Formats: sequence, structure tokens, C-alpha cells
Amino acid sequence: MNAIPLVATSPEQEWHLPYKGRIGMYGLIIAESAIFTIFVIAYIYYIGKSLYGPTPQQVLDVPIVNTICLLSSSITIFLSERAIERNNLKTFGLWWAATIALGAIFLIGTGIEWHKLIYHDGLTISTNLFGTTFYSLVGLHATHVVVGLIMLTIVLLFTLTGHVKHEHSERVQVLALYWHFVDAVWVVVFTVVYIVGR
Amino acid sequence: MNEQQKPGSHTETIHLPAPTAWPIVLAFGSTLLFAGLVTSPWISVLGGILMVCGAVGWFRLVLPHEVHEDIPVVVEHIPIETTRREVERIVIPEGDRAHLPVETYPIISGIKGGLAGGVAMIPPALLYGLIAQHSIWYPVNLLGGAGVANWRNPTTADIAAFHWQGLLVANVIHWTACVLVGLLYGAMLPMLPRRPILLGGVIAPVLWTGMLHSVMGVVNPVLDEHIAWGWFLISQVCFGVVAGVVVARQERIRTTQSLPFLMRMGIETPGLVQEHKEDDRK
Amino acid sequence: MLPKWLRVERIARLAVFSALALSGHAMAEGPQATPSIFAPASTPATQIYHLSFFILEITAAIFVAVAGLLTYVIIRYRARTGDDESEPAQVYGSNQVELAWTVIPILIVVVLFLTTARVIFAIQDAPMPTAALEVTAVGHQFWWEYRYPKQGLVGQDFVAVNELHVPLSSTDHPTPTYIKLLSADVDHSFWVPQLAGKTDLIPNHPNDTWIDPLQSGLYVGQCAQFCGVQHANMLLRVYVDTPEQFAAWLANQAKPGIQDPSVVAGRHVFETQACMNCHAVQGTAATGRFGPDLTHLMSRDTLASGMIPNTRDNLRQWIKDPNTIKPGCLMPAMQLSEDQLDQVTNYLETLK
Amino acid sequence: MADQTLPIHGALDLTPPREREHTLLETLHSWVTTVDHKKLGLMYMMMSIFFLLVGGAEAIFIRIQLAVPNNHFVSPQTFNRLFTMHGTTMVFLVGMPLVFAWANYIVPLQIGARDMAFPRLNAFSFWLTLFGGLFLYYSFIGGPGLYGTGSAPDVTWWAYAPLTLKAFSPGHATDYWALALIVTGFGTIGGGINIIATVISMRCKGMTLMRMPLFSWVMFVDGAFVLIVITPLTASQVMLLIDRYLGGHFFDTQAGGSATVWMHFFWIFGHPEVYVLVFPAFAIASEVIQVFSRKALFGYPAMVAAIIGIAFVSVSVWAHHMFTIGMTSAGNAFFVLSTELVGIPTGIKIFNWLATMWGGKIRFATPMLFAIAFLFQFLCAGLTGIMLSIAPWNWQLHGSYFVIAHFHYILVGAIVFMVFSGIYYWFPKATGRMMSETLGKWHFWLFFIGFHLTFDTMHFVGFEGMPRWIYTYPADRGWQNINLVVSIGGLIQGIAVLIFAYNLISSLFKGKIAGNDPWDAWTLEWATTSPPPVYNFATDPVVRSWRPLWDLKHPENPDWKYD
Ligand code: HEA
Ligand code: HEA
Ligand code: HEC
Ligand code: CUA
Ligand SMILES: [Cu+2]
Repeated sequence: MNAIPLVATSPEQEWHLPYKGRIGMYGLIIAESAIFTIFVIAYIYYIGKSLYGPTPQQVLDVPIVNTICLLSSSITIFLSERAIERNNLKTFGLWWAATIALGAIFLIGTGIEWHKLIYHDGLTISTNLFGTTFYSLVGLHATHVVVGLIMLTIVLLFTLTGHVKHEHSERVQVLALYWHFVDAVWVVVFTVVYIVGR
Repeated sequence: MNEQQKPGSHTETIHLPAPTAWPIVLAFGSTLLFAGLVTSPWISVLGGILMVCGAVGWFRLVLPHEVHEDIPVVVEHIPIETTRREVERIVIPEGDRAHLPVETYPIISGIKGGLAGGVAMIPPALLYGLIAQHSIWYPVNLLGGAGVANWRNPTTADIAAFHWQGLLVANVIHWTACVLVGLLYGAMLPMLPRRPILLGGVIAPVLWTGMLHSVMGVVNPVLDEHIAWGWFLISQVCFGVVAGVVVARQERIRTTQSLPFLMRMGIETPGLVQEHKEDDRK
Repeated sequence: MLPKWLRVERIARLAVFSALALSGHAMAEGPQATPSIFAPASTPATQIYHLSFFILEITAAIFVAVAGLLTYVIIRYRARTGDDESEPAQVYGSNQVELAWTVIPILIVVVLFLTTARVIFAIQDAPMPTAALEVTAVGHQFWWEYRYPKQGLVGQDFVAVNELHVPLSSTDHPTPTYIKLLSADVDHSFWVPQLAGKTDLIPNHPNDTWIDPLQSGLYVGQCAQFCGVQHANMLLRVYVDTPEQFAAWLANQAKPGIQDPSVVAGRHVFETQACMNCHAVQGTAATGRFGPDLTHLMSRDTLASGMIPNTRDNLRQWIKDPNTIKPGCLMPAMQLSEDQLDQVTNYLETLK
Repeated sequence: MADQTLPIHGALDLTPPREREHTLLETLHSWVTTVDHKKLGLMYMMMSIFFLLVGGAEAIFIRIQLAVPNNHFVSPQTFNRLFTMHGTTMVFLVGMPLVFAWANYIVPLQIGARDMAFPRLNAFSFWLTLFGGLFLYYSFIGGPGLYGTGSAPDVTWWAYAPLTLKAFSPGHATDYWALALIVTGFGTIGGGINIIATVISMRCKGMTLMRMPLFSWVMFVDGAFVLIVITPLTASQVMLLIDRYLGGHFFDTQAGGSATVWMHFFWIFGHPEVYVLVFPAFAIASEVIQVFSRKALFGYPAMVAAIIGIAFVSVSVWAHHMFTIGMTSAGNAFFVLSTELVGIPTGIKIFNWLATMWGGKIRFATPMLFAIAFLFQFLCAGLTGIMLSIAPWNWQLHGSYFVIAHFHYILVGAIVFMVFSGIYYWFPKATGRMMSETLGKWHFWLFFIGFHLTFDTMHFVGFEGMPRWIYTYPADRGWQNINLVVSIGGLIQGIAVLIFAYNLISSLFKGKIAGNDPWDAWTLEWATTSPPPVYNFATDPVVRSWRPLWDLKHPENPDWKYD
């Protein structure tokens, strides 16, 4: 048999594979989780091992407000996801902006905390083991928040100029997934640094 | 993203992502960003600038929709054929095909056989302990002794006393080994030509007892010094017979003994397995 | 009647030895110039040796079985010329066969693991007998420091360098040496194959190891963890002394440095040319800890951790410019004049 | 139409056929801006082959220095750079790009897709990998190191702390190591994300996961696996840079930091990494052995389970590289057990390949020669690995040339052999021409002889107490005879590789025209032209089994009836 005949694809045959953007983001999340895990393990291993310098009990205040802001931003972004699914672009934009605002508050709060630690308590990354592990872990997380906020802001700008439409909702959800991840990491970091480590 | 083939037509266009230089720009910028740390900070600055350019350029390629290039295509039939047209088949005598399908459950029957054998071999072992040292813990500790902390040059009295770590380790070793060997019985007993109980239940334990005897000096010298190989052999044969019988019953081995070896081996090949009809496979 | 395993071991040993004969060394007892792991002379090394033969037998059996099957297959099932019209019967698998060749390796692994665990506990958790000598070894880039505690009534703690002396032990009256392993800078590893497996020296992470040498003589080894430029020349020399030899050595090492008035000029050079910043000589003002203790320099057979014989010329050349002998070591050329070199060499030669 | 449900159309590009010559600039431009998985796959492959020659040259220099005792061919400083760069190059600039070369070129073709899921990310990942590699080599000429200007990393590829801290490695040598690998690491992450998204979201119709060719399954697991493998190294390197630049104390033992933490983190990366490197060899073996034995793979579901099993178990074994650092006896015992358990799914794979060949009609073309050698060599290497997993024996063998012999047996004897096998097998598809069988056989036999001369004998000098990382050895140790033989074998390997390079290039121009399916194979890539058009298939294929072409070639005995 030489020629391969054509067969029309039957309409009942379903062939749905997951959206590749979402899978890609899961892949990124897996990779990032591994990085964070290593920093968390280092943090936990080095608890109490500083030979000198300020200890967590002495200088750390639990950042309740920051945490509430960041975790609520997960709720706001979830609400915006639902909005764009229903084609409520205005609602979407509002909740999206709220997310950015809450994230920004978190960052500012972190900055204030660090300012106090550095200038008031004399704790820098090179002071002692606690300083090294603290700034590395929290800083790594903060970098991810920064990157996330930049991406969210770009989307906000596109929304304001009217370029974001209902058909982009899957892409938006992928970005929101990243933001949820950043929040989930904060839960772990918060527990390890401010609860377990103190 | 490509158009559906319309029957009979011979040209179409396919959309593929367009080639672009932004990825290499972004990559180069990223590298320079890091390279500045070991050369000059200005390299990092240059890297940063290139990164921003690359990122912006790339974004504009994918937002709001991907930029494509169109490639026209001519559809041509490609023959898929081979010179080796025939496919041989493993030949099975006609009469035996009537036995199909032979479904065995080597895993379940193996586990059951192993556990049953494991239970069966405990009484002789404990009996030996009672007779030789008046203690059922004696054989337990011989097996599990390595688990007892600071177990160095133990006296016979030590070995005859109760140690919970020894009991724990002995149980772990015992049940692991029993299940594993049971599984092996489940897999291989059907393959044996005749008298599976004799081969599997008696000859095999003799063989593995011999092997263990030859290496026990290295594996566990304490056990090697104190073990009574006769009693050991008896308990192994108990295991073998009971496990063999349980497995043979479960897999209806006696009736399968008349089948050719390939069938007893569970080989999946055309002629020996159920054929799927065409509509099953979508 | 020899246990069966021992007989098999003899065959295996014969095979390995004939292979090792490639490098032209007979397997003798006692210390050798080629530090082979198959010539153990101490209890931990011997335990490892027996275990290794067991493992070799099992892996050899697996190899013979699988490689044999492979060889059979490629010969028996090769395509014959002209036979190109049909495909062979397609076989997709067999659950029974998969189960069988999964379970058999698991059983082998169980046996291997139980045996190995036993030997681990026997070596690592062996209790220290009271008659043991305790020495602390400190690894430096690229030399070895050995601190001996006070030995009964003899003098004081002292520091030996690069050549470790330990007492001979025996199976009925064991006098092992327990070595605590520390590091002053980076990671090192203490490996004298005929005496024991290696253990690393890691800063801020004390380790210990023990040896139980059953034949006297000089055993060689070297640092087995990359520690910098001259890792290759951080050689080990372990002298297993008879009781008399050991007692004599101990007595000498515990004494302070000999103060010979005829070399006062050289000692002056030593003390003014910054030598004493790095080096110590017991009983003098020199108390440097960065470099080796030189109190009994002349009691050593070699210089620079086993690299060169301890002769006057070598010593002089070393002090003149260590980098001509051990390029990259941490002692700089001290820019001494020829006269100063002669004087300081004379001085050092009195430090017996 | 009852019999066929597999429409496959290769097609020719209609843009005016070969009407004008492309200028060199246009050709370069097309390669530099490409996002096509095939071109990128070929670029990854070219990068790997280039760095294989560079790393191999470094190996040859190492062997010349070690051929005789007390040699002065290179200084100790240069030697330490040579082996560090040799190891780092071979693992990160040869082994890792090879993973992406194979995955990129072949997986989309085998699963009937047009391209990878993220073509631009693909290009980005490649360029990051290449630039990272070039940056690493820039260290030879840029920046002052510990011993003068222009020094490459010289701290072994393990880069153990505290040797790598500023106190013991001033200058930038270690920084080049960390920074260059962070750059390539990001490329690796991008590549891994691409692979998993492609396999999950881009399979053609009818290709359920259990109908994927095993090659694609193995590369899929590899792509997912690499995401959690390279990232611990990236994290550790960031920590190292924090210590070196920002005064951090992660590994600073004077401040309470720990050298052993680096060890754990490095090997949590390092052991799974070697499985990442070997998976393509498994993937290629699965294809080549089937086609050249003319039989379906024995035990497909077991092979899938085994590869997943190996990936999972291998994350629990890392401390078998650390048996000598003074872990507790219980810790040591645990890692002995977990390491040996990894041998079980691996053994299953070897047995399944054996069973595939059993009852077949084996053709000894060059790809199959390399695959058969691979089977023997991987068996040996696995068994020496088991020897190394026995902790007390490891206390003797660790840090000695026995370990080097073990891992070169796999890295060269399994991976490089299968890479050659794969190149001979797929070169016709990628270029439309066959490679020379005669030269191929010369290449195989010379490389085989050289390989065994070098790495068989190397085991023995490990038994005799020769440690790693030494630039020379004294004459009275008795190691010189074996070292000489090892070095000669290395030179023979070099000649063989040069023959291969010549074969590769000359076949591009003078090779026999291959046609679509020169090997009479059964996976989708053989159903399109050689080389494939840029869009791979004109229409999406539909499949019913993991050997779609077998089904078409043998309509009375298709796979889907029996599996
Ligand atoms: C994929 C991995 C890989 C491969 C293929 C190889 C291949 C080889 N390796 Fe390597 N090796 C490693 C990975 C690898 N190695 C690693 C990870 C280390 C550890 C590093 C460390 O401890 O830090 C190591 C270490 C190592 C050492 C130990 C160094 C030491 O501890 O002091 C030695 C010693 O002999 C060695 C030898 C060889 C040889 C002879 C080859 C041969 O197979 C090479 C064959 C030769 C060629 C392929 C080259 C042929 C080409 C030419 C000659 C032409 C050149 C022309 C131009 C450049 C234009 N290797
Ligand atoms: C491709 C890479 C690759 C692969 C697949 C492996 C596979 C294995 N390796 Fe290897 N290894 C390396 C690359 C690799 N290794 C490298 C690069 C290093 C050194 C790095 C450095 O120090 O620089 C190293 C070092 C290394 C060490 C540390 C040595 C030391 O430094 O002290 C150990 C110790 O356990 C080890 C063990 C094993 C084992 C048990 C396997 C197993 O997976 C093998 C399993 C296979 C088999 C067992 C054979 C087939 C099975 C059967 C026939 C079934 C029957 C068998 C049994 C029942 C056991 N390897
Ligand atoms: C900056 C430190 C430093 C100074 C100053 C220094 N040394 Fe050293 N010296 C060392 C180190 C470190 C070693 C060990 C070298 C090695 O083996 O790697 C050493 C080794 C030696 C040895 C060999 C010891 C042995 O047993 O092998 C001698 C002898 C010696 N030094 C003498 C001197 C003299 C004499 C001077 C002064 C003129 C001097 N040193 C100055 C650091 C120093
Ligand atoms: Cu000390 Cu290597
Ligand atoms: Cu490993």
C-alpha cells in the first residue's frame, strides 16, 4: 500500500490537552520551590548557630500587617481572575490594581523592617549567620515579589489602555498562579523565620 | 495553529512563530549582567540595558498576540512501507489455544504464599530455640542481633535473653524476605516443568540454604557461629512447601503445567493474548 | 574444613592478585611501597578487605550471568544474511518475568545491605579500649600536625609533624591508636590504605578514626581530599613502632628543643627573620603555629610532608625557596643571604 | 475506510525551490534568530560536540602530565585548572546541552507536534547555555586568580567550601565557576520547562502518554527532573557568591557556618544530576535496540515505571558521595540502602533491553555496535557503583582513581557511546544523508579499544591507593605502569573522535542520500522527509499505538491489537 489515505477527523473524538502556559508556569513554580527549599533548609539548619551578634529573639518583630496585606492580595487577585472570566473588565482592573497596591505595601513594609534592622539593630547580611540566612531568604522572596509586581503592573497598563480582553483570561490566570505561589512561599518563610526561628 | 486539511486540496499555509533576535539579545544581556561582577561594573550596566531592550522587544512579539510567519505548503503523499512484510509469530500447538486466556496473578498469589510460608516456618525455628537454649528469643536474636545496640561478642546468655530491638529487626528481615521469596514463587512456579512443589518447595530451599551457608561468615559471623544448619534447613523447607502449595493453588498451576513454556511464562505476544477489536482503540 | 566462602575467596583473591600483578607487585604482608587496599595490616582495613571480597564475588556472579546472556543473545539472534523478508515475532512483555527479575535483585540487595550495615557498625561504633593511644591530627595546607597528650609520667604534650608514630598492636593485647581529626583551614582526608579507610578532616567538624596496626614498619598514604595547589604532596607517613622504639621516640619528642651554643648565630637568624612568626621550637621564644613545629626537625626522615629526604642540601634549598620544591606551598621564600642560609641551616640541623 | 486512521503527510516547502543561494550572512542570521526546535537542537548538539573536543583536549593534557611520575608537562596550578575545567565542561557544557539537543530535535517529531511549546524560550535557553559556557572559558584570559592573571576555576568541579571562600581562593577563579554555571543553569530551567509543557500539551491526536515512544517518555521525565536538580546548585552558588561578595557566612566555619552544608547541597544536586545526564542514553538505547533487533521494546509499562522510579529514588541517595565525612553509622547505613535500591529499576531496564534483543534479528550497523557496547559497559559501571555504595569499602575507594574509573565508565562508556549511537542513527533524518559505515566502524573499534585501555586499567591504580586531583605522583608508589597505559588509551580515544568528526563533516557533503526512513523504523519522525520541513508535518498525525509506523507497515499485525 503506497498512498496513505486521508481520514477526516471524527467530530466526536475529543482530544484536549492542558494549556501549555499553565504547565509552563507549574514547571517554573517547581523549579523555584526547589530553590526556596534549599534556602529554607539552610535557614533552619543554622537556627541558633550564630556565634555572636544579634539573635532573632532580640531584633525580629512579627510582620503581621505585611503578611495580612500579602495574603489578602491573593484574594484580590483571585477575584480579578473571576472577573475577567466573566468578561467584567472593569472589575478585573480594579481588583488587579488592589493586588498591586497590597503587594507594594508589603514591599514597603519589608523595606521599613530592614531599615530598622540595619540602622537600629546593626544586623546586616555580613554581621553573623542569622543575618546572612535572614536577608538571603527574605530577600529572595522579596525579589520574587518585585518581579511579580512588575509583571502585574505591565498587565495593569495594558488593561488601562484597553488591550486586555476576555480572550486573555487564561494568560492572566497563569500570571495569577505565579502570584499565588509567591504568597504561598511567604507563608513558609514567615513560619520558618518568625515563628519557628525565634 | 494550522488550518484544517480540506479533502482534495493541495496547498495550505502553516503559521509558525517568526524568527527573532530578541532571545539572543536578552541572553547576551543576562550574561553580561553577571560578567560585570568579575570584570567591570559597566559591563553589568550594558548587560542591564540589553536585557531591558531584549525583554521589551520580546514582549512586543507575544503581546497582545504572537507574531507569526506563514509558510506555504504542498501536500505530498509519503509512502510508509517496508520490505519486511511478514511478521513471524510464535507457534503454539492448536490444542493449547483452547486454554486461553490464562490469567495469573503472580503478585497477589505470591504475597499470600510468602506470608503463609512465613507463618509456617516460625514454629520449627522457635522449637529449635526452646530445645537448644530454652528460649524462644534465641533464634530471634540470631536473626535480628545486628539491630541490638552495642551488640559485640555476645554471650550465649545474651542471645537467649529478650531484646526488643532484636525482635523488631528480626521481624523486618523475616517478613521482607518471606514476601520477596513468595513473590518469586508467584512469578516462577508456573514456569517449572513438572512437580513445582518438589522443585520450589524442597529443592529451592536446599539450594538457598547452601548459598547462605557459604557466605554467612561474612554476612553475620555471630549467626554463623551459633546457627544449627539442620534446624535452619527444616524451617526453610517448611516455608518452601507451604508457600509453594499456596501459590500453586492460587494460580491453578497443575492445570497449566500442560501448557507450553512460553505461555507459562506469561509472554505477551500475538497469538497468546487477547486481541483488541478495532473500535476499542480510539 | 575451610568454610566454603573462604575457599571461594581464595580463588577470587588469586584473580585479583593476578590482575594487580600487571603493575608488578607481589602481595606481601606488612608495609609496602605501593599502598594497596588489598594488603591490610590493621583491623579496620582487614574487615573492609573481607567485606570487599564478598562484594566482588556477588558482583562478579551478576556480571557473568548478565554479560553471558548478552553475549549469547548477540550471537544467537544476529540477523542471517538474506533473511530480510520477515520481522521476528513481536513480544510485548510478561508480568511474571518482570516480577522475577525485580525480586531477585531486591533479595541480593537485602543481603548486601545487612552485611554492609553490620560492618559499618563494627568499625564506626567500635568502643575504644582503655589501652588506646589518643592522638589529635590537624590538617593544614599542605602538612600534617599531630598533637600527643601527656603520656603518663613523660614530660608534657607535644606536637609532631608529618610523621605519625604509633605503637604496634596485636590481636590478643590490642593497643589501637584513636586519631581525632581536625582541620586548621580547608577539607583534607587521612588515607593510609593498609591501615584503615579514609576519614575527612573538616574545619569546625571534628571526626575520628582508629587504626590497629598488626605489623611494624612504615606505612604510606596521602591526603585524599583536594585542598589546594599542593594537595598532591601532602603525603602521609605512619611509623608503626615496636614498644621499645615507640617509648624512645616518645621520650625524645617530649623534650624541649636542644640549645646548642655553637649555632647561636643561626638561631638569631631564625628569630629575627620572621621564621618564628610561623614556626615553633619548644623551649625558645619561637611559638608560631601557622607552620610546622621544628623542635625535632632532625628526627624526621623527610621534609615538606614526605616530599624530599631530610638532608642538609634539601633543607637549605627549602629554606632558600620552598617554591622550587613545593610550588604553591604556604611558606614564602625568605630572601635570606647565603650566609644567613648556612647559619640557619646549621641551627636547624641541631634540632634533633 | 476501514484500515488506516493515520494520515501522515510530509510535504515540501513551496517557496520557490532552491532558487537562490543564501549568502553567508543570511545563513548566519537565520541560525541566530531561529526559534525552530530542529535548528536549536542542532545548535545544542554542535555546542556539545565542540565542548567535547575542548574537554577532551583538557583530558589529553591531564593524561600527558600523568603518564610518568614527577612530570613537568604542566605546572600544578595549570593542572588543577585543567581537571576542574575538564569536569565542569564535560558535565555542564557537554552533558547538559546534550539533554536539550536530543529533547529539542526529536521529541516534537516523535509526538507529532510542530515545535516545542515555547519556541522563543527555547532559543533564549540555548543562547544562555552557550554564553554561559563561553563566559566560563573567558576565565582563562580574563581576571586575576590566585596565582596570577587569567586563571580558570581550579577548585575541582565540586567547589567544596571553605576552599572556595575568599580566604582560600582570592581572585575571581571561583567566581567564574559560580557565575557561569548560574547563567547556564537558567538556560537549563528554561529548557526543562519547555520539555514538560511540550510533552503534556502538544502531543498529536491519539497519543496518550502510554502511547508515546519511550524516547519521549524518558526525555519528559528528564525535563521534569532537571527542574529540581539544577536548582539546588543555583541556590548554593548564590549562597557562595553571597559569602564571597557580601560577607555572608553560609560556609564560613569561623562564624559558625558549615562546610558540610555545602557538601549536602552540592550532592543533592550532584547525584540526581548524573541521572539527568544518563537518561538520554537510556532514551536512545530504547529506540536503537528496538529498530536494530527488529522487535518491539519488551515491557514498555515496566520501562516507564522504571524510569520514573529511578528519578524518584535518586533524590534520596546523595550522601553516598559523603561516606567519609563522618556521618553517623545509621546515616551511612541509610544511604547504602537507598543507593542500592536505585540499582533495581536500573537492572530492570537492562533486562528489558536484553529481552528486546532476545528472539530478534540483530543487525550490527554502527548505531547498534555502540548500543551493544553500551549494554556491557553500563552493566560494569553499575556494578562498580554498587561496590562504591558499600560504605566501608567506600572508605577505601572514595577520592581515589577507582571512583574516576567508575564514573568515566558510565559517562564515556554509556553516555558518549550512546551519543555516538544516536548521532549515527538520526544523522540521516537531520541531514538527509547517511554517515559512512566504514568510517563508523573504524571510529567504533578505535574508541572501544582506547576506552577500555584507559578505564579498565584505571580501576587498579585506585585499588593501589592513588588519590584524585594529584598533578603528579612519586616514582616509588608503583603507579606509573598503569598510568602510562591509561594515557595511551586516552590518545587512542582522541584519534577515534577525530575520525568521528571527519565522518560527520564529510558525510554532510558526500554521504549517501538517506530517504525518509533508511532504518525501517517505527516512530513518527521517520514519516516525514529527511531533513524534515520546518513545520515537521503538514497535517497533524493521529496514532493508535507507540509504534505508529509499525501499524502502517504491518496492517495485519498492528501493535494496538495486542498491547
Ligand atoms: C561527560 C563527562 C566526561 C567525559 C566524556 C570525560 C572524558 C575523559 N576524562 Fe574525565 N572527568 C569528568 C568527566 C568526563 N571525562 C569529571 C566530571 C571529572 C572530575 C573532575 C574533578 O574531579 O573536579 C573528570 C576527571 C578526569 C580525570 C581525573 C583528574 C584528577 O582527578 O586529577 C581524568 C584522569 O585521567 C580524566 C580523564 C578523561 C579521559 C582520558 C577522557 C576521554 O574519554 C576523553 C576522550 C578524548 C576526546 C573526546 C578528545 C578528542 C579530541 C581531540 C584530542 C582533538 C582536540 C582538538 C581540538 C581542541 C581542536 N577525567
Ligand atoms: C551517568 C552517570 C552515573 C550513573 C548512572 C551512576 C550510577 C551509580 N553510581 Fe555513580 N557516579 C557518577 C556517575 C554515575 N553513577 C559520577 C560522575 C560520580 C563521581 C562524581 C565525583 O566524585 O566527581 C559517581 C560516584 C559514585 C559514588 C561515590 C563514590 C565516591 O566518591 O566515594 C557512588 C557510591 O555509592 C556511586 C554509586 C552508583 C550506583 C550504585 C549507581 C547505580 O545507579 C548503578 C545501578 C546499575 C546496576 C547495579 C547495574 C545493573 C543492574 C543489574 C544487573 C541488576 C542486579 C544488580 C544488583 C542486585 C545490585 N557513584
Ligand atoms: C608565612 C609563614 C612561614 C614563614 C615566615 C616561615 N615558614 Fe617555614 N614553613 C611554613 C609552612 C606553612 C611550612 C609547611 C610547608 C608544607 O609542607 O607545605 C613550612 C615548612 C618549613 C620547614 C619544613 C618542615 C618539615 O618538617 O617539613 C622548615 C625547615 C621551615 N619551614 C623553616 C623555616 C625557616 C628557616 C624560616 C625562616 C627563614 C621559615 N620557615 C619561615 C611557613 C612559614
Ligand atoms: Cu590536604 Cu589534599
Ligand atoms: Cu551519586
